[in-house]
Amino acid sequence: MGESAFEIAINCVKLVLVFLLMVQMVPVLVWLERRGSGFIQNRFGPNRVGPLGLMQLLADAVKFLTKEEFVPKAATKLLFYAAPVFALLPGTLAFSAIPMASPLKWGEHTFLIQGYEIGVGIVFILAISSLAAYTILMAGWGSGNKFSLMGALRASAQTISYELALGLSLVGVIMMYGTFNLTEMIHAQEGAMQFQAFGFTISSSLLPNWGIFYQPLAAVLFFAATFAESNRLPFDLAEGEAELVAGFHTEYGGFKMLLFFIGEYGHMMVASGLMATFFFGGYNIPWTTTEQVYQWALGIVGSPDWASALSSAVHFAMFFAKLAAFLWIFIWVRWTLPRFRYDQLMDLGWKTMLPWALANTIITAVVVFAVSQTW
Amino acid sequence: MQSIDIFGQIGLNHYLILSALLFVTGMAGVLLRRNIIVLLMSIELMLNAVNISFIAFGKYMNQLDGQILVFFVMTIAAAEAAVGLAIAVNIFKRYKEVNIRFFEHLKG
Amino acid sequence: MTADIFLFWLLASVTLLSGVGVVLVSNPIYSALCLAMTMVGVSAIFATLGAYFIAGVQMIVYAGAVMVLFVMVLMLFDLKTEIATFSRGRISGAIKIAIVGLLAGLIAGTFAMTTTIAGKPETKEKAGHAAKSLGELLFTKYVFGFEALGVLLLIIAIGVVGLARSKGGTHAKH
Amino acid sequence: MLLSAIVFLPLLFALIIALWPKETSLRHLALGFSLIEFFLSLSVFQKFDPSSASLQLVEKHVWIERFGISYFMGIDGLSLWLVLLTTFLMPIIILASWKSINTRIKGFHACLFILQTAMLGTFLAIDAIFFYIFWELSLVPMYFIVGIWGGSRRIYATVKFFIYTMAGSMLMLVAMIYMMYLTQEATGQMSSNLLDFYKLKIPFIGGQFFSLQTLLFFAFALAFSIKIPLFPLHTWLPDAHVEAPTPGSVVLAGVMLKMGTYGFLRWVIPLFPEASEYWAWLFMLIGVVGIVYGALVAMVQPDVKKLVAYSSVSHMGYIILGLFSFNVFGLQGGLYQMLNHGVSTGALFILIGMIYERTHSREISKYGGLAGVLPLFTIFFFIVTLSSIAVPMTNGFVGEFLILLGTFKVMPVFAYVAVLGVILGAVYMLWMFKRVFFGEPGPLVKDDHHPLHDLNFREVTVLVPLVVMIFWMGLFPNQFLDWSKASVDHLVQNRSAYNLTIYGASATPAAPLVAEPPTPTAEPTTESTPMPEAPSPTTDTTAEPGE
Amino acid sequence: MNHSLLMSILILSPFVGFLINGLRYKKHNYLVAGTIATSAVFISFISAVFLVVDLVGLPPDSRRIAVTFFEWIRVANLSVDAGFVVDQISAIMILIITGVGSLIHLFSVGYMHHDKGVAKYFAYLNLFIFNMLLLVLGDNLLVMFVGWEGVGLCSYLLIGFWFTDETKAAAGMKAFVTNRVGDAAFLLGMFILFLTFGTLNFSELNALVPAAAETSWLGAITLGTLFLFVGATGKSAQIPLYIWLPDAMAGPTPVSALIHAATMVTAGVYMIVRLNPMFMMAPNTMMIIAIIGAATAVMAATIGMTQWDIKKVLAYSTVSQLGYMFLACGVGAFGAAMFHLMTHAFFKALMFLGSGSVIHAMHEEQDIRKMGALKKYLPITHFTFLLGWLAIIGIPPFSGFFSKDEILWMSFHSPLGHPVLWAAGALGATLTAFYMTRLMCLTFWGASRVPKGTHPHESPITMTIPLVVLGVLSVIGGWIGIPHIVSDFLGHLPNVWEEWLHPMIKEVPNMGPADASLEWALIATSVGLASVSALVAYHMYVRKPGSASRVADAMGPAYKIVYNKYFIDEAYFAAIINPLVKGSRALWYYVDVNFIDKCTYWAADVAKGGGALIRSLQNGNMQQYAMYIGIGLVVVLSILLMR
Repeated sequence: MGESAFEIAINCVKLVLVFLLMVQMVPVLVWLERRGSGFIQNRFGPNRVGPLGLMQLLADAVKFLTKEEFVPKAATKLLFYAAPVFALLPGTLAFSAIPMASPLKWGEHTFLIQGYEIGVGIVFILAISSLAAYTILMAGWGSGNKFSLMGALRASAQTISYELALGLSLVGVIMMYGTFNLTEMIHAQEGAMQFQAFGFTISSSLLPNWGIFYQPLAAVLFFAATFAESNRLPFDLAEGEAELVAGFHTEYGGFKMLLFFIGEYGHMMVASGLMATFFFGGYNIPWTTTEQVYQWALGIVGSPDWASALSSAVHFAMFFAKLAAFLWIFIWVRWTLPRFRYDQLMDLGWKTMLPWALANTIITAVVVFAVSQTW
Repeated sequence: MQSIDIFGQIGLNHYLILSALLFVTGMAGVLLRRNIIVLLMSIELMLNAVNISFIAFGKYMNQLDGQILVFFVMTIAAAEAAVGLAIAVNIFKRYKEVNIRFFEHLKG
Repeated sequence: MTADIFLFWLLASVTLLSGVGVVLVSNPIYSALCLAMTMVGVSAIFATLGAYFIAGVQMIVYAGAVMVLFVMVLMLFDLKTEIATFSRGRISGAIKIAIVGLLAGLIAGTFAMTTTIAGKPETKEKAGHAAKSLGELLFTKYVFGFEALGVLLLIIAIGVVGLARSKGGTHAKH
Repeated sequence: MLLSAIVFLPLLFALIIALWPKETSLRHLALGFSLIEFFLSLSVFQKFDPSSASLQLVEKHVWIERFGISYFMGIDGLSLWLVLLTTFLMPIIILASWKSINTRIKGFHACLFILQTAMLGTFLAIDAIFFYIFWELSLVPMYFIVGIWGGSRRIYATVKFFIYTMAGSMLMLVAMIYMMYLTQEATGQMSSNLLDFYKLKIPFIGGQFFSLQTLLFFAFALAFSIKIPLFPLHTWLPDAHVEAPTPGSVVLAGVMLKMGTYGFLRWVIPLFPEASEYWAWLFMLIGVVGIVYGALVAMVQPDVKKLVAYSSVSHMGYIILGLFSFNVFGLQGGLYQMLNHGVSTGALFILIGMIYERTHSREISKYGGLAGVLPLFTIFFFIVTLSSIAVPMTNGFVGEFLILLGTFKVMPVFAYVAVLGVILGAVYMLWMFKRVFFGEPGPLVKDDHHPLHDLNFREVTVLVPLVVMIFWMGLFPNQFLDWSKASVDHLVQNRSAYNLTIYGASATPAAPLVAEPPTPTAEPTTESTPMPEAPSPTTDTTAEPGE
Repeated sequence: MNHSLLMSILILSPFVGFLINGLRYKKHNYLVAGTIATSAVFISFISAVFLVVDLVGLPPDSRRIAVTFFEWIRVANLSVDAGFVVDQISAIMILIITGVGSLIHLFSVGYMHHDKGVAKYFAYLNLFIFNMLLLVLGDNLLVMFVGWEGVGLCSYLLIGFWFTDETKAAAGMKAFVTNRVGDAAFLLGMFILFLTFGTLNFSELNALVPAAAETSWLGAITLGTLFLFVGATGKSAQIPLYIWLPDAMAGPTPVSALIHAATMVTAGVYMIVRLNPMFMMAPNTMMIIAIIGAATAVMAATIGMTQWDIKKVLAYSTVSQLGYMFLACGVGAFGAAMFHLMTHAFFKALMFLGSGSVIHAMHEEQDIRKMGALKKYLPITHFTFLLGWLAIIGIPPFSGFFSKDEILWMSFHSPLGHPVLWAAGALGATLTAFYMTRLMCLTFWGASRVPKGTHPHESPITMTIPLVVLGVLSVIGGWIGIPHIVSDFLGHLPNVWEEWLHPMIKEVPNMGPADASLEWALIATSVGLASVSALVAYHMYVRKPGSASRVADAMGPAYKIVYNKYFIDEAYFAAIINPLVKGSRALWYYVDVNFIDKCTYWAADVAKGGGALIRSLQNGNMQQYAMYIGIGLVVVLSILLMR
């Protein structure tokens, strides 16, 4: 947690900041989604309140907050209330573990631009996000509504199923980088493509040294699995309107509903962040290394402290760009692909993605081992 | 017997006692509860208690073997839970009953 | 009182309380959730003991998978508060409680009265490093157990599928 | 290699038969195999040296080194004829079951061959554990033979048989393991080798039952007594025989019972000389009681097969009587009687099987006047009956005479009682013969709808070798006795400190033993004195057993 | 000619006949089978004659032709050869066996020609001759025992020849089993002798006999010989094992003639004579033999007086005569025993064949009450039967007189004898005369009681020839052994018999000088008694036919007892056989099924019950199991901590 009271304080502040960042991203994303859907569906979307309908966010927030607190008679009150609160946790905790920029070195202090650094970052993130299933179950069962329960069961089954593919697709990445630590992974993706094989160093300036070039299959699988994890289209079986009204949050409204929203978008953000981190160089600017950016910043501001701050800011911007791109893909996909049937979903998870992920793992293991040998 | 600051100093014994208490709690569940699923859960609880011991010993004896064993225990626990739940589900589907005593009727 | 000590007492009490909750709460769903809480607590205890990887795995496997399964099953059964939480039988119940109590007393008493076996280790390994050496140990010294567990899991997977599948399978052709 | 081939070839045959695709040619194949096995076993004669008492054609390989368990086979005069009896009976059995076994032919023949391996292994194994494996293995096929192809109460019978035998074997196993432990104490290297067991000097205390040698002795003796079976332990035999199919009865009576007597000869008597001498009276008493009791009970049986089964009890009593007389007459007679019983009781069971195939009944009272309808069958049955009641010139007489002579020499009182068996044997066999073959034709015999057919060519072929053996063994017993003479002489003379050498390993010291002229006075006193055995009174010329 | 070849022919010729007839028993008719069988025995007879001629050519002290074919059994010091010896004793026997045997075979051709199984019959008969030859020729006890059992076996087969009749089959079995009792004793005797002397060879045994007589009852020789004698009582139908012989008459009559009169039943006598030095050294045994012999002679004769079956009368007569032979043996008159054996073979075979002829004529009728006055129908049979009658009642100079008188004299005179024995013998002779005369009267003389429809006729020539030959022998057979005093009286006729047998017979020690006048007196007494008794019988049955039944009525219960053969059969059944069968059933039912099996069931039940007890703990209540584990844990932990 840190060595001194100062660092602890900074870290606490950081955690709050990350949380706030996430929460504040949500209205923007909602707006983006609505506008984007309008764009995709060749209609306008919200455009009355404020410029480009931006004020719609505020209006929505007010509406959410002022809605009636409603508890169904059959509901289990404790769970009904607890569920949305817990819904916030996984996304937030996981997102906090993703490094968003190069560390800021100020004097003798080093500030990581992330909630906290964890040695076994991937494991931690997976662990935390796996808790999301509880939220859904608690909400579904606690509502005392059979549609909710059905939706919850579907959702949680889906989550658990795809967690396998998700985890397994990452094993290849982990093997390749040889670490659980996200920062080290990002570090490994600096600059242009360059890798060691059979004792030779192979490099290419055409491509950035991104993970996706080494693990394309893993990237595809991971990305697909995150869709399922976050219960978004085309995998939003849990809330298929035609069948289940609105799934586990049928009975929710108002502020509690908002919390679920935040949780879902938090998931999206975690997924996007991880995508960027694992396969697209994280906060790194393509073809450059952190050191290069730092040198460049040093050239501009002179002082190492400020140079570090500048490079962090640049990296942060880069990370956010990547994050936004993936978030947009999430939205894009939502409004372009149709929904799967539940059995197709399960088939895809268990019979397609899991075997491919396994194959990827094995192939990666063999290749990594073979490549590390020198003849 | 030397006097030890029980609260101010955390040692292996603390973890072990925690483990023991957790284990006994799980055992109480196994012994007393009627619901087969709660029983299974109590077993998980006991396994977890044991895991704490393993990790604590591993830590205090500076070995990783404890962690390996925890790894194994977890695998087996997961397997056991899966099988146990599958059986419970099957029986529940057929008899609508989760009472452990009801399972006696399955004996040959 | 340092953070470590505080953390231990905090986590220990959380774990123990939720553990007791598992046994005492009459609604099995609350029991399950209590257990999930216990799992998280245990995971945290692992983390305080430096076993980060195991802690993560504990979360993924127990809290994330096993307990979810439990909760799912319980919800599927839609079990509300039970009519009779505990098994019948006064005498056997008394014996059981006595056993539990005795055992707790015996074990805890024993540990309490013995002095610590080993002092705190000096070296503090890096978490990632620990995971690596864990892997090495797993694939060298414990490779047989590891493989055996793999086989066990395969068998279990097949067995559970066999048990759980309804007649004709999920895609029954009507 | 010869012995291994003899023992394990049937196993291979069983495998081939189990995999053989065509049911129709199965019997021919099995018959061919059994004949191959028989001729192979005949080749033992070529390599066997009858003048030597030592183990011959030895095969020894380390098997489980840590416990000193070895793959150890050898043959000597004691086991030679039993091996040949086994291989001789097998083609006959297969030919005899040609028509009577109609279901699961494949399994049946496979069982028979496995059984053959087990029995041969029992006779040839010289290592305790190795022996035990074969001993127990023999139960399994027999269990199935009785349990699958047997009569109406077959399950009861087969379970009874199995549990009875198993119960005894367990004690034997314990004793064997204890003896292995003793070898470790004595030599430092654990060994289950019988030759090492022979070298053990197990302390014996006369009056005490709970002394080491006595306990070990009884552990072994119980297992073998159940197998034989001796008087109070015999009740599994009638049931098993009655329920077993004909081939099963033949194997059971012909060979499997001999495993017990062979066990006494090979294991009990040489391993525990003092105890067996001290308790000889008990076993002779049991033998005598068995002779008389078996004969009496046989007399009143309503079922032919049961009658023959009880007659087996009686005959086995003779054998045990002979073995425990500890002189050349008794031992040679006992050994000879084993062969006789195998041939003649086997033939009796085959004959009963043949008539059972025709009438589907074994009830004596339903027969009568069979001699007029089936003359050929009657002739064969009569000849075999004569052998069974030990009429001179048949094989039975030689064995019985030698046994009674040997017994008389040691304990005349037992011989006086045992000759009652000679009388009663005639009574029950001839009474049965009279009731079945003579008199007015019974209800089964004069059944006009199903006229009985006399023996066909196959059945005559089955019986002729047996009848030939009956007379051959009766007229020229020397041709048989000579092969076992050296071994039996060796056993009698060195009983108190028995050892066996491996043929050719250290040939010189063993030779004078055999050459020594057998004089009656040179044999150890057979008075059952509880005194601990003094250094052997015989001139033990093998100063050091050959390593 | 080569002795071993001759011996082989002698022994094997009947065996070959047996094989030929036996293997083709369905094909041969009575003529073929009879020819084969008779010629087989006749060939034997010829070779026997050759052998005896050779034997006679040898010097008296080494008259012995021994042939050893192979070593039969050799175990340790037991070495038994398949060896055969022709000496003075066996020479007589082989001549009787093959001679009388061939005559009876010849007779059988006629007698059995109706029968379906005639080839089988001849096969058995040949087998019997073979076994009988083994018995008499064997040079050791074991080979003798082979023949001994073999003849018993053939006797069994031939008695039960008409096996469809239950009683006949039963009679065969009775014969075999009774013989077996004797055989068992014979075995014991053999064991004792072998273990005492280390050999079973006759000549060696006789040479090894100690010089001094054994006085103890439990001495080896006494016991051994006693057991052998028990064996002999079985084979030779003496008290207590004679019961089978009357029943044995169920067989074809020629069989009775051959086996149950002439040859087999004399085997016991032959055996004792063979071992006479041994028996001589066991005076106790000798005493027993004499007593048994005398008792049998008298008792059988009394029964014979009351029987109505022609063959039964002859059978009891045979038993009685065999008693005389044993009496002779018992008093040490082995020569006389052999002599009587031979003459008895002649006249009893003759009478049996004669009765066979009668039965044949009467169409299988055996009851003499339904006969009478057959003289005119069966002249040859009557005449030959008459000769036999005269011989058996001891009228000089018929053969029976000489042999019987020798026995009576010796039983009085020998140191081993006793006046009581003589008296018994004389009584027996008197009774013999009575019942034999009764038989003659009722069968051939007096009034005819033949039922209507029966037309007796004289037998064919194959049957009469043997009768005639035997009739002649019955007359002259005794002349070779004329007693000293008689021969002195007649002018020193040689006693060929005594000279011939002398080297083989051990003299009775301390034999006093013969008192001629006493001997004459005794002869006169016995002959006189016999004549009187014959006349009485003639009077009772021919002159006053009703008187016999009156006498019988007057005798009352005594007659009943005798008529029912002293209830011996019934006594045996009541005392031995029924208890044995009942006891066996009880053994089977109570010991085997209800005790031993119950014990095993009990053991199984204990295991099962224990299992059930423990099973009740395993009631499926998983939590209870867990509780047990917990209890165990607490206990173990407590124990660990307490220490």
